[in-house]
Amino acid sequence: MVWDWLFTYWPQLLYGLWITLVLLVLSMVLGMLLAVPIGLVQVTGPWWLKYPARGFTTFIRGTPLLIQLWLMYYGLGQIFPMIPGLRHSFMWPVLREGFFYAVLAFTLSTAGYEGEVMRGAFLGVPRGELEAARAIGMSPFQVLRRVWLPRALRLVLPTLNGETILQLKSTPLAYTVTVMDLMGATSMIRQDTYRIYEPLIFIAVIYMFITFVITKGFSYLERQVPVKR
Amino acid sequence: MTLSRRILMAAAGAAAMVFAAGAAQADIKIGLSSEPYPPFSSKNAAGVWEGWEIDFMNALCAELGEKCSTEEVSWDGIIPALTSKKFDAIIASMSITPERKKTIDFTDMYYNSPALIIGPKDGDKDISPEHFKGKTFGVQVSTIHSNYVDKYFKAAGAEVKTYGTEDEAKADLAAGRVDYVQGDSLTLFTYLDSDAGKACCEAKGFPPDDKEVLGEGMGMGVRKEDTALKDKLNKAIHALSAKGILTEISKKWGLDGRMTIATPQ
Amino acid sequence: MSAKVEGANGTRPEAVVVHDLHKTFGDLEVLKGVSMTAREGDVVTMIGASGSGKSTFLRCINFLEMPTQGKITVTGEEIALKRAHDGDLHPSDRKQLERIRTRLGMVFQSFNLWQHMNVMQNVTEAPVHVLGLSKAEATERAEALLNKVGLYEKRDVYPAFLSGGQQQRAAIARALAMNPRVMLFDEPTSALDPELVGEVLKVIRDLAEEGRTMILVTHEMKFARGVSSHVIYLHKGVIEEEGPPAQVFGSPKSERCRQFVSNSH
Amino acid sequence: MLRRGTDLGFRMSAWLAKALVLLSWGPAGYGDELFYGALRTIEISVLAYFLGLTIGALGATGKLYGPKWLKELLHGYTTLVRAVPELVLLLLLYYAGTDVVNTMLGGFGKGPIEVNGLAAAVGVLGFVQGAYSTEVIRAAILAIPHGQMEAARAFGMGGPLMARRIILPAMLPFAMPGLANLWLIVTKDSALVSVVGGIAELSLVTKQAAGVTKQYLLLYLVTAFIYLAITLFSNRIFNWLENMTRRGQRKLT
Repeated sequence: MVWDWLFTYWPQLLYGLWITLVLLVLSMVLGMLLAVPIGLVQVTGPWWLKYPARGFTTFIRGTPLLIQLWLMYYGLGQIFPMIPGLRHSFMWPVLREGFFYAVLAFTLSTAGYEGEVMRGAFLGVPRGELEAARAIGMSPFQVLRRVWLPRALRLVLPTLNGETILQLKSTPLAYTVTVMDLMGATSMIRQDTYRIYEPLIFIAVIYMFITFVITKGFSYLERQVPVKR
Repeated sequence: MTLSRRILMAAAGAAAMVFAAGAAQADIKIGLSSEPYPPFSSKNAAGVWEGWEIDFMNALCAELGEKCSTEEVSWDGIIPALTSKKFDAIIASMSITPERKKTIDFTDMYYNSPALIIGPKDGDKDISPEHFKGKTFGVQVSTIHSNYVDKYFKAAGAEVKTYGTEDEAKADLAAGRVDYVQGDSLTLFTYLDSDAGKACCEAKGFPPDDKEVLGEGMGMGVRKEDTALKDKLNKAIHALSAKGILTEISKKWGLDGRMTIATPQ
Repeated sequence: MSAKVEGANGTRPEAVVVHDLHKTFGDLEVLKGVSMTAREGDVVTMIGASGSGKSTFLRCINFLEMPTQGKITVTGEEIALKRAHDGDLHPSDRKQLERIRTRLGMVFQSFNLWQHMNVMQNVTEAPVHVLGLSKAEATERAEALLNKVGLYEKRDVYPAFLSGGQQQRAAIARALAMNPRVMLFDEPTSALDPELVGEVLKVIRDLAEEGRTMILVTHEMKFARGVSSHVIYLHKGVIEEEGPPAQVFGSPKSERCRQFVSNSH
Repeated sequence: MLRRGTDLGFRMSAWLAKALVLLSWGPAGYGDELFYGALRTIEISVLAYFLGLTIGALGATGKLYGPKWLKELLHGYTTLVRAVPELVLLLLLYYAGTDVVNTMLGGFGKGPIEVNGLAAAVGVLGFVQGAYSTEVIRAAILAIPHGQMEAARAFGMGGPLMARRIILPAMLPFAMPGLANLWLIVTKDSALVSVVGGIAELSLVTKQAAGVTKQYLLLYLVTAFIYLAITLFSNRIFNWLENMTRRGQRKLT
């Protein structure tokens, strides 16, 4: 085992770690924001929202994330040249980066999986508590905002830890679309040094460490919520 | 209960199969890169590998009088796969470079062709390093071109994106996500001749040679300790050249005169 | 609107008037035309076997259940209804419904406290967000009410850590915090362990003695007899017997009611 | 307006014709390649799944009834697999796996074997699956009503007999949803093998075809729907299986 490459490549690894974390946080936050309406309309929405939402979650959960990522990166990449003016628009600097597609793909993936979780959570809130809210004169939006949503979010909190870790474990796929995350940095090191195992073992340990920190963070969060369940 | 027993038995069977699968043997195992690299190697719509290098491999095995089997592996893992004995020799248009020689050994050069830079149709044909400041290069990961662009253009302020395959770099050039692609001239000319290539791109120029980075042509990668195999392969390569078979293959793929091939010795 | 004004004939004003209420679930007609009038200060108790429709009747008053036919007037304001696709009558003016509901304090069989809020938050939630009271006002009101139901010490505790009796008392405080004109109790003690029933009944009795208008669905016959001003015995969706408690419990005209009352002791 | 409409219509139908040729069966199209790629995907998944189940059954037994050192070891194994990305494990084990196997075989005095791409992929995916199956099966065994085990013991059943006659059938209904989920995971994880290359499973075939034809959108879309079809079909099978195991359980109790 040779570890001297660590001295040369630590800036790239550090930057890769940063990108990995940004990918994770962005896709989890944006994904959850999408997951709430996707879960909600499946429980209470009109059919023209319910069926698309159900189709979306089925598609996301039924296909590999890698294919989704490539579909977006290369599939959309194939379409973009056909849109006149896009290449000179202000959006292009973002649209040309693999990072954008990674965030997009991971966000939609989170939205699909968590949308299903949120659907269950919305259904899991006892009917009576919603009736109590309605009976006391709350408007439908207030019922959602004050009781249904916060209550559903509390219900998913214990599973969110595992979901975040699963999402973390998906982020290395981004390196297949030129994103220099931890995995991308490692890939570069492996190419440059021809060290087969060491860089991979190194980031395996880093991922374990991040997992550890996430778990600790969530158990702290859960301790702040004294609901006995 | 019968169901559960059946599941257990199937599981045991699966485990047995996994280990049995390791028993297949061949005289020489050749490692190919799983990425399409036309006109040297790509899988056609019939699902069959074809190209200059595939014909070369078949001729070589015939010359050796041995049975060859092939194993595909992704380009960025091809050297580790060789050293971990997944196969015995690499045929994947791999340039002989001092850097790679630290890890593996090579046969003599069997073909060589210059590097080329291509870019979008509009625009000039300036390929001086200063001109690339702020521009983005797309290259296949861990290739001589990747190293070359790093050494000359990244230093001059260009951004470099690496791809698992050269195809993806070309796709991104067409999509406008990179400004230039550097690669082997033969594969890039093949691309420029295709519909997709004609629509978007043109050749910008040949970057000045640097043997240290661009290497001395393509050789078959072998493990350092396999000197006997290396000698055997070398003899066969030169014999193919002497018999004119390499020229024949080049003609078949329309590459005759555009590439250097191994000498008869 | 000015329901406090005494009626022309000197009687107390009507708080809730239900006229000819029908409710069908699929093929099953649960309510077959039930009418009821509760004047200010009345304690109307609904009794009857399970499935007689008394809970459904109560839930129709604040439209947790949509009636199939009928008319409901709360504190002199008739609720505007329109027929929906499902065949039931739905309130046509959401704002009116929400306004009316703030005047009806509902207490459920299964408490239905919001589990993600502590007791204090449960009680101040609606006054702040529905009535628009300031946080300080709502807290002050809540503290007084929690004192009254004997839960002041538990104000920071989450519902999951309370006994059933404590939860139901908190739920009563939550309803009272809206300053409702009428309290609706839907079998408030049915989900409680026998030893916890007393503490809840005591709170309800105190409210009755204060002169609160209440409509109560219960199985506690002795309690109903002691606290009611008017008792309605419901059988299979129709009123079989009604009148002052002494009459319904003491000398019912209907044989069925007599049997029900005597069996329930 | 009209001209634009017909122009668009023409372009659409031209594109559709091209797509049909591209996806046709035979040497001109990729239909057959994609089909055999899908079969390969299923083959890898089935093998890896059952390897995972075997590991899981042994792992769960070890975690529940094994000696302390074994419990620790298995705990390390499941923790590792659940924390490290599949892709990292795949690359790591793909290259290191052969070395490890051969070192082990060397220890037993056996010669080195060649681990081919399929075996390596199945081995790695099975290794990952094994960790999750261990947890699923362990949880399912723990969910068996205590009385059933006690009754078996009271009737004098020994360990292996009890495992076969009582624990397995009683556990299956609890394990079924988790095991179904694992199957769906492995079919999707098998796409990762394309990053290593070497086995013509669905994702690699698609990647290669897209590289040659430049029809990224069409090919990846088609492939996505093939995976979706596999998932939806599997769901039906598992629903049926779940009903069957439940019926079995009802008969027993």
